[in-house]
Amino acid sequence: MYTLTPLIVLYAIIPVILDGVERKLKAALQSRIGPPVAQTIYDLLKLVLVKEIKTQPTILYVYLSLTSSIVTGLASLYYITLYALRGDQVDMFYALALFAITTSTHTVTPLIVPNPYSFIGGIREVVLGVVNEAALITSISLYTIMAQRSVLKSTQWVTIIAVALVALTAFIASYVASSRVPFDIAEAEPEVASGIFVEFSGSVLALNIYSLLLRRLIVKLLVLAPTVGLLYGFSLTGLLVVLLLLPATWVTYATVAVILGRSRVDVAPLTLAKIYIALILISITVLLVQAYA
Amino acid sequence: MSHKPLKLIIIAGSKGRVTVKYPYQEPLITPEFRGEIEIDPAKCIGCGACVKACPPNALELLESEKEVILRYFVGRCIFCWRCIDVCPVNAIKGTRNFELATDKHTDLYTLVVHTRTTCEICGKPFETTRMQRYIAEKSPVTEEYASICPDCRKRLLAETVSARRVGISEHKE
Amino acid sequence: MSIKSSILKRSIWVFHLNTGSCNACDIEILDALTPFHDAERFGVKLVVSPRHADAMLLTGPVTAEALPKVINAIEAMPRPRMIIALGSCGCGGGIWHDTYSTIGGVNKLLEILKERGIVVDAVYYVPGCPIRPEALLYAVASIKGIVSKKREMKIYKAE
Amino acid sequence: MLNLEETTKYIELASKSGGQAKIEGDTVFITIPPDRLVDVADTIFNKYNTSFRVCAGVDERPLNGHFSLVHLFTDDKAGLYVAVKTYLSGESPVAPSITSVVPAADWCEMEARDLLGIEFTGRETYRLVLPPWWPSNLYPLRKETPYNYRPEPRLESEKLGYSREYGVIPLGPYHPALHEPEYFELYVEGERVVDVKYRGFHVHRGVEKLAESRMSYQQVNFLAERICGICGFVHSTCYALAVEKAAKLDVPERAQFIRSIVLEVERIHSHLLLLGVAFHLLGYDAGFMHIWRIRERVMQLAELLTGSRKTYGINLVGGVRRDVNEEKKQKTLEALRELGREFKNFIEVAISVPQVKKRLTRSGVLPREEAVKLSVEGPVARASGVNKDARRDLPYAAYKYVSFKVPVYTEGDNLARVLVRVDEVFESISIIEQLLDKLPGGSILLTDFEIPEGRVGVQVVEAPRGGDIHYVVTGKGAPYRWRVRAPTYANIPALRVMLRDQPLADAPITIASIDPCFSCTDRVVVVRDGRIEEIKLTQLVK
Repeated sequence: MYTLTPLIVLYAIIPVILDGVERKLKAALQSRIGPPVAQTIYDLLKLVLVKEIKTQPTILYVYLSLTSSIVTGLASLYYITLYALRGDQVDMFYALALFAITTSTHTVTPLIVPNPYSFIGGIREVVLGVVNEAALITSISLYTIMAQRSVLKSTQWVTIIAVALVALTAFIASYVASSRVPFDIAEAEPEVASGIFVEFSGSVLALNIYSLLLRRLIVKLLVLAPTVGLLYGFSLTGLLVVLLLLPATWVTYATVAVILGRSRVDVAPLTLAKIYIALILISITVLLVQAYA
Repeated sequence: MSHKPLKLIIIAGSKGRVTVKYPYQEPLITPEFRGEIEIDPAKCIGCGACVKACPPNALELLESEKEVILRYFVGRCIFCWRCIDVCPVNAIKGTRNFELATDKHTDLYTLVVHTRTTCEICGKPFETTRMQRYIAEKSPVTEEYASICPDCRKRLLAETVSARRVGISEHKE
Repeated sequence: MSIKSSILKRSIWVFHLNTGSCNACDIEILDALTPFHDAERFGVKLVVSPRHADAMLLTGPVTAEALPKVINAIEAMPRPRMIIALGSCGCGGGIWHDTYSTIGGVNKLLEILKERGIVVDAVYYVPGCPIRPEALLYAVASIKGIVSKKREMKIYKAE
Repeated sequence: MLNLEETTKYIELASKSGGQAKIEGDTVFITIPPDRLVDVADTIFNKYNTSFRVCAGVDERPLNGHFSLVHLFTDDKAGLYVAVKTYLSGESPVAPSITSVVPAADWCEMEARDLLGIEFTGRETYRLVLPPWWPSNLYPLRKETPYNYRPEPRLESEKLGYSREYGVIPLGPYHPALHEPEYFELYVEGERVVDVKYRGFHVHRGVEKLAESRMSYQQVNFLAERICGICGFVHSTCYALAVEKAAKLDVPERAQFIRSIVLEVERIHSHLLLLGVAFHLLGYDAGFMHIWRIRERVMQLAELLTGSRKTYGINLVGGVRRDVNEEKKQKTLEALRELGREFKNFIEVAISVPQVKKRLTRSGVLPREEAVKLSVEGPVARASGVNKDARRDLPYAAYKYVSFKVPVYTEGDNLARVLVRVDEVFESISIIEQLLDKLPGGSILLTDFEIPEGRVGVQVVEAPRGGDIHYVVTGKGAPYRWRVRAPTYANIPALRVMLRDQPLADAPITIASIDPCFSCTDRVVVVRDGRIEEIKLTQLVK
């Protein structure tokens, strides 16, 4: 019904620019000037231009997995947009499925590389990912289902609570999935030298960084779309509202990342798991109570 | 989980951006700073006092038949300014210049080329011309010895002594 | 080509390679990143793997013990690679330029690299003991062509 | 200052064990035959509860045809230095090892073995010093070896050893957590460290030999300063004080005050530096940036007082080169006030960050008894409940004129080590204010004095990382022997205890928490398994 190709191109550029904004904000919070907003673009272009060192025999697979991660990412963005426009939850489930592929491909990439640091980083990301992706997908599916029904019309407070809890879970999960401090334990530079990227150079590194940024964009839209849908409704203006809210969300996430320190690899997944299970269980029970009452 | 970490935003806000926009602005540098040294070729007498004092051998005397070269290699200088302390004629003065970055190694050298005098007797290369004049000015007494190299000076002394003893000078002109 | 080089100049990722320096230059490098100097303004980023680096910030006189690791690290850099020799140790071997356990600065290192066929595309010398953070910023600025080179070889004739 | 009954016991000990003792200033020099060394060391270290500092081998063959070995202790309660000297044969020097009674003597004995060729009995000896390819019969510190003789380097770097059952994580030599080339091998089970091997000492620059050969007394000040770029002024002060003690010079009080002031300025900058790095390692980069923003004020202050941001270069034997005038004094006080306020504000915020707090507490614990056994130094010791500080125990420069607290914590974890440093920053600020307040008049530099040959000076200076000790034997125009032992030298062995059974993620912060200063430590190169080759001595003559 709508032609979304220009929008996809926009999606491809947004994360790089917003990352520039994030770095600027970070600098401001550290009371310095910081790089120009376009710095991330320069970095990526530079990485593409330098001669990359093909040390790894597995480099081809790295290319493949990263490319597929990016492609699926863009595809899932397409479906999120459709969802934001039409409110058809099937689109959302497509988006989630595609995003799962994006994450998993991006996550296994470091495991392909025979390097101790990449391996540690990879394993860490898997451990955290298993916990978090589960929570993310469950909570967002629930969230979508609720957003589908116009629950806010109903005056039952239990429903409101349930929605609120699910929304909270979804937001936490999306924050963690954006792999920022305190949950960037995979890239934890001082702990494993330069984290999972250590062996990559040139365009592979560029691809890796880009797919990470793309993931950051997706996880934000994943929670923004249902929220706006819930509060405002699904329409073209709804989509515009989502796109307007996007920078705000990005900045908020960035600020949180600046004022916190890095969590520890063995602590983070456990605490998260506890929180998630609690929240989701509560909300489900609340829903059931409401259903049978 | 306390609210304290959020105070960071207040601190950052109150501080603002402290960055000094060097090179577009003046750098954060005090008048005390010890930077590159400047050798005044008009004053330097090539005595080598600074060379003896220099801890990293950034100052070196290169001697050849005709000339003595005082070489300052800023790439090895540790900016201690000991040379300034010891220079007998205050030919070296300190600056606050630290903008020395270059892509050519040779840019880091400063050479002061001194001509040498030769010993009046044996004709061996000897102290720098400047040095000779400096000594002459400082102690006019040694005028006639100032242009004679140490070994010749020794020989002369020995001969004059023996001449006094024996009565005949073996020193033939 | 000119476009390429201009893009390369816009983002300079540096790897900090301490080859046995006394730490003074090393902490001044970190200092150059901190709020008062903020090298990130020029697109400088301190990376922690030589694979990511465009320039090598080489401090220290290159001790015999560190030499093999130093060579490996430089070999791991993607082309075009640049070495920025920092401080009096990096540029000229410093106060220990002729001791038994150092090789005496970047020039000797470059010879060894040449022997082993490892190409270095550009070398920069930044004197100072230690370098001021501003001296590093000045070097970066002159690499980007913001400021012009001031120091050149001086030969005076004193009669 | 030193009471007689304290010294008498050492004199008796010397005479009991067939040697003699003499007292010069605050130092007791004991000379004993080698065969009595072990039990004398045992009595001094374990019975008199002194702290072992370092041992130094000296090549005295040009003087008396012997090698000599000096073990340095300090009796912190009595404020005494104790130097136990034994003469060894000039041809084939062999000394009994005291590691059985003083474990901390391990490294310095191996250092003497490799740099001077002194063999040790009663312990397992290994090639400790110099790279693997270094010729076995080339001893750099022997007088006949030229300081600038360079054997052709072989380009090989070795692994420490492999482990079947555990994964090996190399940490370094170039690693974001270490800003110096050092190599740790962490043996891990999953994310848990089960063992650590340390392979450091890439920063050996031949400092001691250089001082004995190419340099003159005043030049060595600048060399000493460049042993370490972070605590360099400590080294130059320590060297200058040692020489002055040996030559019995009385340095102007004003100079001593200025030295103390600059030492404290250096301590503040060093502690802030470490705190910043620690926060960075905990992923709290805002902490790093703001701490270093605050630190920048100290750097400018240092430049104002000395003329350089680091490696101040104002120390000379006999005094200092830069004076403090009224204007500088006011600026300093004003800067310190500002600094104290900002630091107080920010450190509260930083410590309150949940992750920072959580990861510092109960990680990298060093129990008190271990700390005593390994005789660790400085904040590491004080965080483990060992109450020692050379500024108070062996007062030097102008510290006897000021009053200050020595913060001691008992937890022995990373948080304790951080907090000790936080407290010391405030103490240093107050010390500087006191010193500036009491600053006496007069000259700042002693001119025209001479330094007699063959005298010995020992001096301890409390560096930001702990006790730094210099041992100087005066010579002709330059030190005959100059031995430096930096605090990190004593602290690194403690890492093994701290890291074991820790999560891998905590390894960097734990390593950083001893504030390692490798360039101080690495005047020598440690090699566990070195392939050793012979060379003809004729090759030396060049």
